Amino acid sequence: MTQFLQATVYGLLEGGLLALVAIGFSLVWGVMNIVNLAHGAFVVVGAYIAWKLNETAGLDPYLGMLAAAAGLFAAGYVVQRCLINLVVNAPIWMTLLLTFGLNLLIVNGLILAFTADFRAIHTGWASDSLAFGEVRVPYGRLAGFALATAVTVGLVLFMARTRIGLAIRSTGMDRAAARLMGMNVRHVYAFTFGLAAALAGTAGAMLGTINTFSPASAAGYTLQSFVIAVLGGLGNMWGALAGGVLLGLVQSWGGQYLSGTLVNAIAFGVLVLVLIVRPSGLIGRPYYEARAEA
Amino acid sequence: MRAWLPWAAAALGLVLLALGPTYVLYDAEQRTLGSVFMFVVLAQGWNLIGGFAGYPSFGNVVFFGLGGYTTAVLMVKTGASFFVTVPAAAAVGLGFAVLMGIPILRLRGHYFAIATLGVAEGMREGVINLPGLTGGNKGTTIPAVGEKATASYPGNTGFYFYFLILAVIAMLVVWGVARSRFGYALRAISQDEDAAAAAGINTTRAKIAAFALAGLLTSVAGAIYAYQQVTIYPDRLFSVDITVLMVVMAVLGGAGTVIGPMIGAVSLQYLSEWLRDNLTDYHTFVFGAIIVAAVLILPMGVVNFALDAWKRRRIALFQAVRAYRL
Amino acid sequence: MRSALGIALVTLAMAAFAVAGCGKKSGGGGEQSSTEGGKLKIGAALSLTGSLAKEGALTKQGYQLCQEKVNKAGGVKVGDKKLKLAITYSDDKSEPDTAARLIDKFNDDGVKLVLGPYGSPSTEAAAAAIERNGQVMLDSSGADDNIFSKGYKNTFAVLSPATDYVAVIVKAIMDGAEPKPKTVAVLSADDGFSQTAAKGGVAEVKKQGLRIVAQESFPEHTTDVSSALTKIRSKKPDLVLGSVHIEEGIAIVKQSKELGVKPAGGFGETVAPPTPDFQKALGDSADGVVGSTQWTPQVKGKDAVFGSAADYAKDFESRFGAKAEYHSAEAAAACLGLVLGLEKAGAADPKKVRDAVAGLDEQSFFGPIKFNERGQNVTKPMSAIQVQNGEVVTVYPKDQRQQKLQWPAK
Amino acid sequence: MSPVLETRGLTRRFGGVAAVSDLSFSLEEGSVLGVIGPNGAGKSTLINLITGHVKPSEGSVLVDGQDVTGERPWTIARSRVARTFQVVKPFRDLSVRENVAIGGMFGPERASSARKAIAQADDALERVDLLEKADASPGDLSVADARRLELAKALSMQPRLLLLDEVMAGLRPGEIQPALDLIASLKEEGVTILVVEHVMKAIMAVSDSLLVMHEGAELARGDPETVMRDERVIEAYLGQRYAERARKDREG
Repeated sequence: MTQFLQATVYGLLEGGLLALVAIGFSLVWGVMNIVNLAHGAFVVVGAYIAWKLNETAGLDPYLGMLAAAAGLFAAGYVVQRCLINLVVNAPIWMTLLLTFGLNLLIVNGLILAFTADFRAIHTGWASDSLAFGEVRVPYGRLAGFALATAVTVGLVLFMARTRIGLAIRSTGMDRAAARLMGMNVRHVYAFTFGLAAALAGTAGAMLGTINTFSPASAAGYTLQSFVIAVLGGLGNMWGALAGGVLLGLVQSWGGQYLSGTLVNAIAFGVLVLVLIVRPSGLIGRPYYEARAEA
Repeated sequence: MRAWLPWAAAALGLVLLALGPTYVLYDAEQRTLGSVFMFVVLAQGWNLIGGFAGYPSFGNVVFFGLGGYTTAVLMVKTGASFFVTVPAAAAVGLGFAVLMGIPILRLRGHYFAIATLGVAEGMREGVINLPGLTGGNKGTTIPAVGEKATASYPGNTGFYFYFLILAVIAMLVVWGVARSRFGYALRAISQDEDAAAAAGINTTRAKIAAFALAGLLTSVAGAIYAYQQVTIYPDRLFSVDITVLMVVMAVLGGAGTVIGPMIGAVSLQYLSEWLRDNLTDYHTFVFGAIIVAAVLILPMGVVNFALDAWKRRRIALFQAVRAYRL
Repeated sequence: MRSALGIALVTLAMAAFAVAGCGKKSGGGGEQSSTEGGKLKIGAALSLTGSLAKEGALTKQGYQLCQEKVNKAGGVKVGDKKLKLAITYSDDKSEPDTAARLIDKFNDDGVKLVLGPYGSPSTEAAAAAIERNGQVMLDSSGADDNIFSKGYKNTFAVLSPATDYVAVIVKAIMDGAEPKPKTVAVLSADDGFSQTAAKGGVAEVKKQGLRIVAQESFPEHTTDVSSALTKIRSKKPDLVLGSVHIEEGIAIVKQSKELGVKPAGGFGETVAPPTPDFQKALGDSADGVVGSTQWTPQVKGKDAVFGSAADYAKDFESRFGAKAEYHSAEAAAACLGLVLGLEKAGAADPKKVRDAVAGLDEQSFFGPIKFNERGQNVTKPMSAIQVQNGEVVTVYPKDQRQQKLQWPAK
Repeated sequence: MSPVLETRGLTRRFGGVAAVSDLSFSLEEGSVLGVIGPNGAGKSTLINLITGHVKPSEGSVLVDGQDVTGERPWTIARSRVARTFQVVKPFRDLSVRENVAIGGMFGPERASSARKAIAQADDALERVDLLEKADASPGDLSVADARRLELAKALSMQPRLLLLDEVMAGLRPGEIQPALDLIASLKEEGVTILVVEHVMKAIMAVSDSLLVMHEGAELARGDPETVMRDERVIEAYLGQRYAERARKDREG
């Protein structure tokens, strides 16, 4: 029983981290119909920014997180405005190839700049944990889960309450109409992509305090984002959180009762199954109905 | 120009390629050219489903891996000769394409791309988790080299010819498809599936057939590759990188054309080889930059670009940017 | 018609390319071309990019140092000539198939003597090509038993086999611990090398009379091993053994702390603890973890090229500005093995070199070099280290010991 | 003899909204039915239901007395039911001739090879007066020519039942007459036709009977003159139509 509870708690917390990684990816897919294969690379860049600032300037990683978010917002804005906007209406393999090329550039750029060594941001307290009887709740992961929830709530409010948030939502639903209403779609798209990159950077800095990372970690984060975005429904912010938690739990429980090497197989199995059975995602209706292509 | 002239030239080229190993090519060059032929096959396989039918599969490597493992497992477990395992690998590739195609080809766009990717990654994990059969992550070794070898090994020249023959077959298949009713059905589907159905095309059957044909070609390539490698690992045989390479080759050569994927495979394979030799540390970085640039500058591929230049007397670079920018 | 023309052009172009790019095929290489102008050409296909880029770079440093030391002393004495080493490096992109292709390329160029790539998969692929071509390879990093179970005759590994990696940790702990652990949990990544190492560890554990309370595995390169840890927690093992790489190794210690897994004795892990990354990522938590390594600067033995292990460490640091570690030492030792074989053979002919290498029985900065009939260097012991107060110290075997093992670890 | 087309209680709901609800009508051989109604009345959905592109929630579709409910579009198409799409759907990367040849390859009279079908495509092209542009790319056609191509693609299926979804939308007055002539001559040949159209004059000219749809349901049905005098039609439909026209004018 303790084992089950521990696995549940840990899966839940891990799910929060997964959601944090995926939420920006889901946003970009939902609003612009772009599958950003460089998303994982953005996450890793965020981790490197926080790590480098901690290593050289002794900056607290949670402050470094802000720097990572700001840096990636700017980078994301420029990438969308100057690159992806150029082919945003093209057949999808074109944006897929473009973002894949970007991914290669970023990942190998990181290897050239920082080598392929494994890094981690050492905080001294992130591995300590609260104990409820036998069940442990590690502080670092708890902070990650709290951040994921806060980011989700914040993003939902941002989308509902701010001008630019409304602009993003309406552009996502009907681009032509949004343009007719006087919105600068290029700016809105670039802003959305920047926002997603900032969220990825935040996730990366957070992960850096909890896990080890290297440039090669990027692909894994992108794949996880696929699974979660599909589970939760595209662009559905609550869905990303729910999808992340669901995946975290399924993997954690699977790891307890099946062979430990099966966790990845479980994730992909769930992905394919959901796509076949209910492509609009498990949680409610897709946020952007028009995007449900199946 | 006389109609037979190009055919004669193609035949001459083939004869030269067939004589190559005897008179000109060193072992490693045969091996390099062999891998070029292999990628011609893989790119053409992708071309059928991604180029002609317009279903951007990001998981075609699953057929490659399945073909390779079918051959390896049969040769290891039953001691079967390679030539017996080839039809088995082909059948597995084809059968799996049909099984997987029935549910997945109902999805479109990104959903299809991601579902195929998920199947390929999931299959790799499956193979890793069946160590009794596949050797798991330790890989499996075909007993073809060394003192304890029970199977013969055809050597570099042998594999050169296997891949050459398969590449010729793949070219002929795609050439035949392109001018057949089936080819027109696929092109119609890629451009408008509803209109295709309204014109009487059984879109489900056509898509599955294209996927199955792609699966068959790709799995045979995988079978030859596995035999050539002797020891195979799930990570390599189901590597996303291989899928991406076939997509890049087909697309940058000219998806939906007969010769585009061949041009893409030949030029990109030699380009990456050249980059590796000359830019030891930077070659993957540069390769990424080349992909980004190519998508922007030559999005429709070399062949379509050349045709357009020939037919309309214009040089249309940055076509996609003109057509699709925001 | 149009496509037929295209096919024709491309086929012709390919044929022309093949002809023009490759020059005329001569009768194949041979001894002559590999010893031109007082130089002895040696090939090395290394993972200079890709997932193993880091280890590939370290391996290259070992080969470079070897070449520089040998050539400074005038070269290798082969028969009555002194030949300078000329090692050609090629990038296999961390892909086994590329490594095998590069071995064939060396063969085409008449390069029959080869130094191994990095990692078991690439080494295994290379070994198959070496065997076919009748080349000779000194393997510096491929430890997995798979490579040596096929009856290959031309591949020789200077390093201790994979089965020793966990076993040496068990030996070190049973030798120095008080009280000795009674129960063990064995965790392993699912790649071939880690599995083989775990198997060897389990055999040693049984031999020493310990009880195994749990055995778990997880995917290679994962950073989340919480499932395995949750499973073993209630079994309360005295010792947690990890057959892992660096990222799983860090995760075991980190997540054990998170989950409150506190073995009465401590942790032992392969590969990870000696690396600086391990301590940087874990801080204080790294203290007490026991690890295994192929080489330490305390290794006994001397040779004519590098001198003692301490000499090697000094030379390496002054040449590359970094502390000597075991990947580069393995590489230098592989190169040394080839040099010793050449001198003994008195000729660069691959067959003679092969036989000479097979018969080597020498001492070196790396320890003894002596191969069994499978080509493995089984007489060389591995060493065990422990992280003590942020320093990596050698604790086993006795003749290399810097500090006594601290056990229970903390 | 059974009617060429018959629907019984045909209903389709999207989410909670009924796009088509409880439609029952039948169409005798060689007759022309005009379907009108404001935007969103469910006209295109009706066609999609008949051709199998959309599956009905309830009710059934019969072609020549055979129940084809739930059959796939290509099966229905091969029983000589052809259609056009409201938004033209040419195969962009094929030439105009090849576009039309597709019907010959996969329609009821399947040509034995692609080459033969391409050779036969010119008949349909000639009927819609598009022969001189046979080698052009569909992207280069004018609006009127694109509509003609849509029509030619349908004709290449050698239909007994033809479903036309706004083939005259966007045409200039001078371009409408040839289209009407074509419909008339097809009718002569015994083709049964369902026309969805906004151009009132045109639909009054060719229709034998008229079906007025409103919010998915039948509002009125009968001969054109009577229907157009129906109070409810004038109220519900014409009011909408003026608003529609005003909107179109604004857009220029």
